[in-house]
Amino acid sequence: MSIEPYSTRVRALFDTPAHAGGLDDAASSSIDDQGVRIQLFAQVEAGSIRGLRFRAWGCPHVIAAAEAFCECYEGRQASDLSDFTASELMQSLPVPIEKSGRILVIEDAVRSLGKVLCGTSEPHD
Amino acid sequence: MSIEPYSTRVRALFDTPAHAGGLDDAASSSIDDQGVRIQLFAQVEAGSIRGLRFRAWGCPHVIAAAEAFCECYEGRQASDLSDFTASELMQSLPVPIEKSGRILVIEDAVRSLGKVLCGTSEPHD
Amino acid sequence: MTDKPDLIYLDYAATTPVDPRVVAAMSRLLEMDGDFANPSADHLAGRRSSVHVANAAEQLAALLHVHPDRLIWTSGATESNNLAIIGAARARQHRGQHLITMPTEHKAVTDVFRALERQGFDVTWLLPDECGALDIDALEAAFRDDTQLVSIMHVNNETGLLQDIARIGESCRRRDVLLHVDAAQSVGKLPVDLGQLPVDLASMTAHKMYGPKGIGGLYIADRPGCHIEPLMFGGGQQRRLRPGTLAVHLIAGFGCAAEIAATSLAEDLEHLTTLRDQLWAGIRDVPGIRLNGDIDNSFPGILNASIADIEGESLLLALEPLCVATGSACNSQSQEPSYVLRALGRSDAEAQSAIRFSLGRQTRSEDIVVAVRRYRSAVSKLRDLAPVLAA
Amino acid sequence: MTDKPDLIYLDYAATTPVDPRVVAAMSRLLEMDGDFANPSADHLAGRRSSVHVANAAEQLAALLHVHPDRLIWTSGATESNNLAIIGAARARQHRGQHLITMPTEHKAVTDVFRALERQGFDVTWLLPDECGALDIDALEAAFRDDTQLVSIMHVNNETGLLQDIARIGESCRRRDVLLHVDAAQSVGKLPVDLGQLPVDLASMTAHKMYGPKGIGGLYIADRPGCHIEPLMFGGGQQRRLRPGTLAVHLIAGFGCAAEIAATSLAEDLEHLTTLRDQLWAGIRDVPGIRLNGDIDNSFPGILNASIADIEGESLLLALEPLCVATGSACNSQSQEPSYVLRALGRSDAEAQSAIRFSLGRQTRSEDIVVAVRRYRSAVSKLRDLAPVLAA
Ligand SMILES: Cc1ncc(COP(=O)(O)O)c(C=O)c1O
Ligand SMILES: Cc1ncc(COP(=O)(O)O)c(C=O)c1O
Repeated sequence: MSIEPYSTRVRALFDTPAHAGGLDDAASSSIDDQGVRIQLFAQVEAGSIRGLRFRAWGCPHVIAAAEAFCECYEGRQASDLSDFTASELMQSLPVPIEKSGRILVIEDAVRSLGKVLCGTSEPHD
Repeated sequence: MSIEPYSTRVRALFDTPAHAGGLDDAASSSIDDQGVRIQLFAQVEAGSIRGLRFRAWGCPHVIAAAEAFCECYEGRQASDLSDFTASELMQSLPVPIEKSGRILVIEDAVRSLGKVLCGTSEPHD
Repeated sequence: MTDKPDLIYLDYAATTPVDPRVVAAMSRLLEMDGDFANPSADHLAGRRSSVHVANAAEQLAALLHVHPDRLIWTSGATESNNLAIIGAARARQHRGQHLITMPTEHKAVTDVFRALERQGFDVTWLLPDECGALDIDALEAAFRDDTQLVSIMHVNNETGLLQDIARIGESCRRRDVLLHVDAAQSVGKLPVDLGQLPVDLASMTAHKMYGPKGIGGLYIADRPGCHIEPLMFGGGQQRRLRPGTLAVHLIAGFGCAAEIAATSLAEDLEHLTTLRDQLWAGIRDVPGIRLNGDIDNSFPGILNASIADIEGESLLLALEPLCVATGSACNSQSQEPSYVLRALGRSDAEAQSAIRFSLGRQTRSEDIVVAVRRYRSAVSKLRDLAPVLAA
Repeated sequence: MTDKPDLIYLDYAATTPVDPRVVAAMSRLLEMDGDFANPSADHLAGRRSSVHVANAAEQLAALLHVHPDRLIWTSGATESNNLAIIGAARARQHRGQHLITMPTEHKAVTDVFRALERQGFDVTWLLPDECGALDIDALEAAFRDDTQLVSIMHVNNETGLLQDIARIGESCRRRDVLLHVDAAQSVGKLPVDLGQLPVDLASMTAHKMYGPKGIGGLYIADRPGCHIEPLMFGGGQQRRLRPGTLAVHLIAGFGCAAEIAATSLAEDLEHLTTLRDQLWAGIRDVPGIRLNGDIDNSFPGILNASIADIEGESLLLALEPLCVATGSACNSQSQEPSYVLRALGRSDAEAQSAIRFSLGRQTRSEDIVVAVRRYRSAVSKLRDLAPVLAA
């Protein structure tokens, strides 16, 4: 029986989501699925992500995960976004296994943002 | 719900039955019925009961009732014995109603003692 | 887990803290120097224990205006409900197998009726109006020749809504149908005069009225046809209706809680009404808020409101350190939206955003101030976080 | 009822006083400043409560050498017995309806089997030998193709007799029959290693092991075919097997009592054996006395002896201030001679004169000295009072 449903990290990210909000003149992606709504905004300069913001509607793990993603990828290369996987957030926050579906929605939003930024079309493999 | 099954008087009579025991050269009666065994002994002088004793096997109410009977009738006229009724003991001790049968056994023993003392035969009425 | 940084407990409908006087009464009945013995035992110590049981029955009976012999001790309202409903259904099944209840009852009623359905009983589920109230005409229309039992709760545990037990009971009596009332949320909190009300069976529990958990009561009216079969078998305790060693300290605790309730009920109600009104005044203008229930026909200790476009779990976390419920405490471990609110016609989204504030004797006006502030800020925080509906 | 002039409590088999450490553990879980909240609630206070429930399950599981998930909380051994026996009989009735038990079980077992007989189950009642033990060959002979459940108690509550649960369980396992053990009188008092014993269901209760009344446990082995149906329906608590708000303080009290038992069991047993031997040495030469049970194969906390030609109720009163039992506490309010002793072949007279001395942690050698003196003087007083058999 897991008595405390939220780790200290999840609580902190949920309480003060420093990257919450929108960004003007930014690339963005947005997904509404599985009762979760996610919007991501990125400003990129010379291939590097200068600003990363999110808006989210969902349970505390979704909000914390979106914040954690922004915290982690702000300042990195836009091309790194394709490395992002939901499972790294699932483990580091952590997120309980029954909520994986919701975190995959974030993964989708990140992928879609990556594509917008890199201007690539869906790879067909 | 009667919480205390024995009145103070029943307890006292049971604890120190001053009239317990036998008597030599005495009239006696004895009854064994309904799981109760009673023996009564009486020494009578000039129609008056000088000594009254009992032996009993039974529940505390039976023992207390036998003692109460002896206490009450010692010193009285032998002819008074015919006045004795179980119901006076039932009320004065008191004895719970479901035990009336046992006290009636004492009544029978007293009647039978009375008959022995007065030499009368069973009245036919 | 000893430090509790300013938790604000607003979940009195789930369970209440035990009144210190109740704690004191119980603590004398536990150890060697107290009356801990088995009250069925034929010795001095046992008889001393049994005095406490008899006293407690008097205390609870006085609160309910009934004879102490009409009360059975159980382990709580769940057991009382099961015993009353299954017990009466079985005792009367030779007469008929039709039963009536509502989908807005507590799980400890609805799940019992579902079990009876599986056993071949025929249950009519009467739908509530959008506040949760029973339409008496619908009840009248539902009666059949083989109807044996109606079960309707007094105060709804999620919304606080009050049913009109007197009228429901009159309808039942006219047809010689038994009425069971789950009074877990009303006994000790509202006047419940079972000497007057046409109620045959009533369930109650100590832990919702400042008594201990693990002890409940079932009232069984002294009327022809009002019989139940036991659920459990064992020693001859409680006229064979509910065997098991009587839990003297819990029974005494329940009795003490009942006595306290009898004297403080009016004052408690006034206190709760003031606080509830303060709370509702503080949040009713939040955009998108919607009251669940009917504030004019409710036990004032419960206020339940849904809020548009807010995710319930995040709302609950954002409300900390308020301790409030999203659904009935008894089924909150499941993540399903409240079936009670769904039955009142709320959408899944409305139901899952519902917050039940439930207030009690120890709730202070300052707590309500904090609750209002927290609620408003949680809602605006989550709204700020949410995507602007563009997609 | 506060002054207790030198009562000597020798009725530990009926119920025990609560250990002061258990009282302390419980008292922290009652009031506003303690963890009183509903452990199913989704808020901070609820989660704090749930920690105590989880801890208690660990404590009881450690005493029994099982996984905490295998334990269900009930209101006592009566409920555990009912849930186990009715629950298993119903869950397996499609396979067969034959059940086996003994007439010397506690009423909370025999009355359950009688109820199942009325519902169409077929029960074989195996007779004990004159000490109360089950003959394993008789058990072997009683098995049928449709046998589903055997219920045999570990320690008999009237005589202290120990059944050979290991051998009984092996026989059951060979035939894929479930074994339920009423361990109300053994858990916490004798080593009960449910990790090793071939037992499928075991009932226990806190109030026989220095815990509070009103809380019991049921162990359910994790084996194919070992399933039970619930007796009660309600919130989803305890995997739907036993609904109702968890009584946090009672559960924590039971857990604490289990932890204390685990550490003091060996010492307790030595203490009880010494006292029991002292008692028996002091009264065994009273003319007409006869031990009920088997002193060499017993839990030492119980000594039961009949005495020729003495009326039981008078004996009990003459023994005051000793608090002892004439039959099982659970049925002592009826005046019938013990059915357990009758099943061992005792006459009505022998059965009704039987006294059960049951000793516990707080019994002292001085108490035994008084008990011996009282017993001897009560017997001789009543013999002196009795008519000389002349008539
Ligand atoms: C209306 C209602 N009925 C029954 C119950 C169950 O009560 P208990 O927890 O005492 O079994 C509750 C509370 O949980 C309730 O609110
Ligand atoms: C062997 C046995 N089983 C069951 C019980 C019933 O236990 P409880 O009082 O906890 O229901 C008792 C004691 O009363 C007992 O001695």
